[in-house]
Amino acid sequence: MSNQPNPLLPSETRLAFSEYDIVRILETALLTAPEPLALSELKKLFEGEISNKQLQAALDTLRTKWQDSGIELVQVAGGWRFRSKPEMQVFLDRLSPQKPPRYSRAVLETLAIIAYRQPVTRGDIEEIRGVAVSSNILKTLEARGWIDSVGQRNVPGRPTLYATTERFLDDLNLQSLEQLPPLDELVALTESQDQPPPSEPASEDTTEDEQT
Amino acid sequence: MSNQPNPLLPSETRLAFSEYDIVRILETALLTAPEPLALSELKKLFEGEISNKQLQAALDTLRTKWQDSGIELVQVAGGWRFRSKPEMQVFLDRLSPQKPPRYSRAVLETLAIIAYRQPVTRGDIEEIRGVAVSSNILKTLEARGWIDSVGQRNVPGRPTLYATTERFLDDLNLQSLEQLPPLDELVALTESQDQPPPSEPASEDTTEDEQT
Amino acid sequence: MNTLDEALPQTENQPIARICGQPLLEIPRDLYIPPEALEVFLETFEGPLDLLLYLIRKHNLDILDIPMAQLTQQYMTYVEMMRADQFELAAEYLLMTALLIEIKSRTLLPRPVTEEEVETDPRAELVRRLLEYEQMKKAALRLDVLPQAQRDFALVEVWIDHIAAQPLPQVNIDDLRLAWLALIERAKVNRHHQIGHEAISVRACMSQILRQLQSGKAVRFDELFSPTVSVTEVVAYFLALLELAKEMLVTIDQPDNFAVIYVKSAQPTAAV
Repeated sequence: MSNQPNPLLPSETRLAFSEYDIVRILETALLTAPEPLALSELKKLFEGEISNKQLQAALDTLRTKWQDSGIELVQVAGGWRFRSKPEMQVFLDRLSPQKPPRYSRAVLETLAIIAYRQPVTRGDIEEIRGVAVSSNILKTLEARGWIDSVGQRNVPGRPTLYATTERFLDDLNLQSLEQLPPLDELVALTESQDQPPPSEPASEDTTEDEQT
Repeated sequence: MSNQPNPLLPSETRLAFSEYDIVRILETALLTAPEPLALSELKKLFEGEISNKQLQAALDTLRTKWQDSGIELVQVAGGWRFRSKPEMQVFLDRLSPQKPPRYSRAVLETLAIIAYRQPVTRGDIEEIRGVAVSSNILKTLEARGWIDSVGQRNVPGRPTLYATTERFLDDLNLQSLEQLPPLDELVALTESQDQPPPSEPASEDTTEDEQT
Repeated sequence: MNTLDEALPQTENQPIARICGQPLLEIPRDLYIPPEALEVFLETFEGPLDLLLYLIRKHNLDILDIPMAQLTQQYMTYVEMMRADQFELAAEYLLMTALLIEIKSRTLLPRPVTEEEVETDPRAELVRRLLEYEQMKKAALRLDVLPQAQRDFALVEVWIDHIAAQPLPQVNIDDLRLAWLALIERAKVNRHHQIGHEAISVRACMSQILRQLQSGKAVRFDELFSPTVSVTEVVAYFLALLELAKEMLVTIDQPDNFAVIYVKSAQPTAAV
């Protein structure tokens, strides 16, 4: 039923793909892929019969093609993928009124510590938060695919080291950890007591700003 | 950060959705929905502020818009959904390469016999292969549209005569049966090349046989 | 950028709890907390550091120069109240009490004037922890604001119609060649059966003719030959016809000399 010669497949004569076909194939692959597709994977679509330049040009074409629609082509840590624009969410929410639950502060703080201080052990997290970290919190984040264990610290008890995953970046539409919101600078604390720190205006700033 | 008035949302004045917005919202919802969307659900996107006629027109527009691409808008039992066109499968498979299925040796030999000796009965095939031919093998080849029965031999039992079809030629990219490698050549090839009886692979094969 | 009200986790208009049906919009300004609210209050904080930060920010204390007496007293008031109401208090809160008292007592001690080394402020470690915690607390809020897949945007995943496009095994000429070679090998080994060197075209024509005769009706001999075929094909068709007759697959009739020749399938009716 589908065994006619496929006009899209270059024949044995190894015709190059036309730009039109490249865009069409890329588009289909990106629209159907369950995960972001890295450039190396996109090249597989053409069995290598495509240059990086052609690929990049086609991606640009695709991005432009979609820019006025409700979905957009974005680059995240795992590669390229389509997503709906956030402004469309209000409509999509009408289809499935139950929104995913918001994470508790405990989960969010744990996630932040892992994201910014990785790799960290549970002990490290507890030290920063000042309270015990329930294993439910870590399980929640692991189940979401946002953190995983990347090894064990070489100390007694060999505690597990956690780090964020590529999926975490992908789900936040980020390409790398550098794109996370920057941390507030910690003021120079311990030296501060004797001489006023050289970074006085800065430290003043921080303290002032926090007041409510 | 996302509390600007959304230009897509009709304001309190209850402006109707423009056709452009309807298409845009429908497209986004259909591309992101994990399941087909029924008309009643599609209406929910607009909180009822859309007539059936408008909806149908927008779906027609969408279908036309996509018809030349690698995916298509189709109506299935559960409603409307986008899906990849079958002709794109060959590319998508390159991303998650499953081994292409292969016919067993039994199927291939049966096919070869039918191709070269047609029209032949099952008995003919068994005589040449030296083993029984399961009806599954013949059914597999018939289901593929590569062989069919062209009559019955006028002997007791009136066994069915099988021949290859035009489809078989098409699928193998042949214009006619003459383009199959000539038998003489094959026989000459085997006669010249070997003396050591290659009984081993052959006998091995007959046991593995009949799966399809 | 730092204008967020960090002291409390809740957004302004969202009640942190309902007590006797009344929404509790913020932690009470003074230290008095209705007992019903205490548990809620406790749950509002993520731990002693969080509570301390709240107290510091709430009372405009300088985090780099914490008045230990004041802070310790306030902290202990909360903790004592909670204990009095027999809430199960996380051990961390009590531990923090001990730490605060220790720091306070150390700050009260007279500083050894002759000390050569600069003595570190006993509060330094607490301040470091408070700042570090605050830093992460804010980072968590900012992370939560980032658009998130499934919550703030959807991912596109168009259905792949695997069933319609189910891959079928591919066969090429080489497969057939190899299959045939294997057969020949076996034939040579098993018996000295000679596989005929028959021209394929004749066999193909035999199939073709049988198809044409499948209806069971007699077909005019000349109709079996398409007018466009080449001479060799005509020969092949003729040989095929003879072969079919020999194999008793067709009957050939010619009612009279030079009359039209009819070919008919030898089978009653080809109801296959």
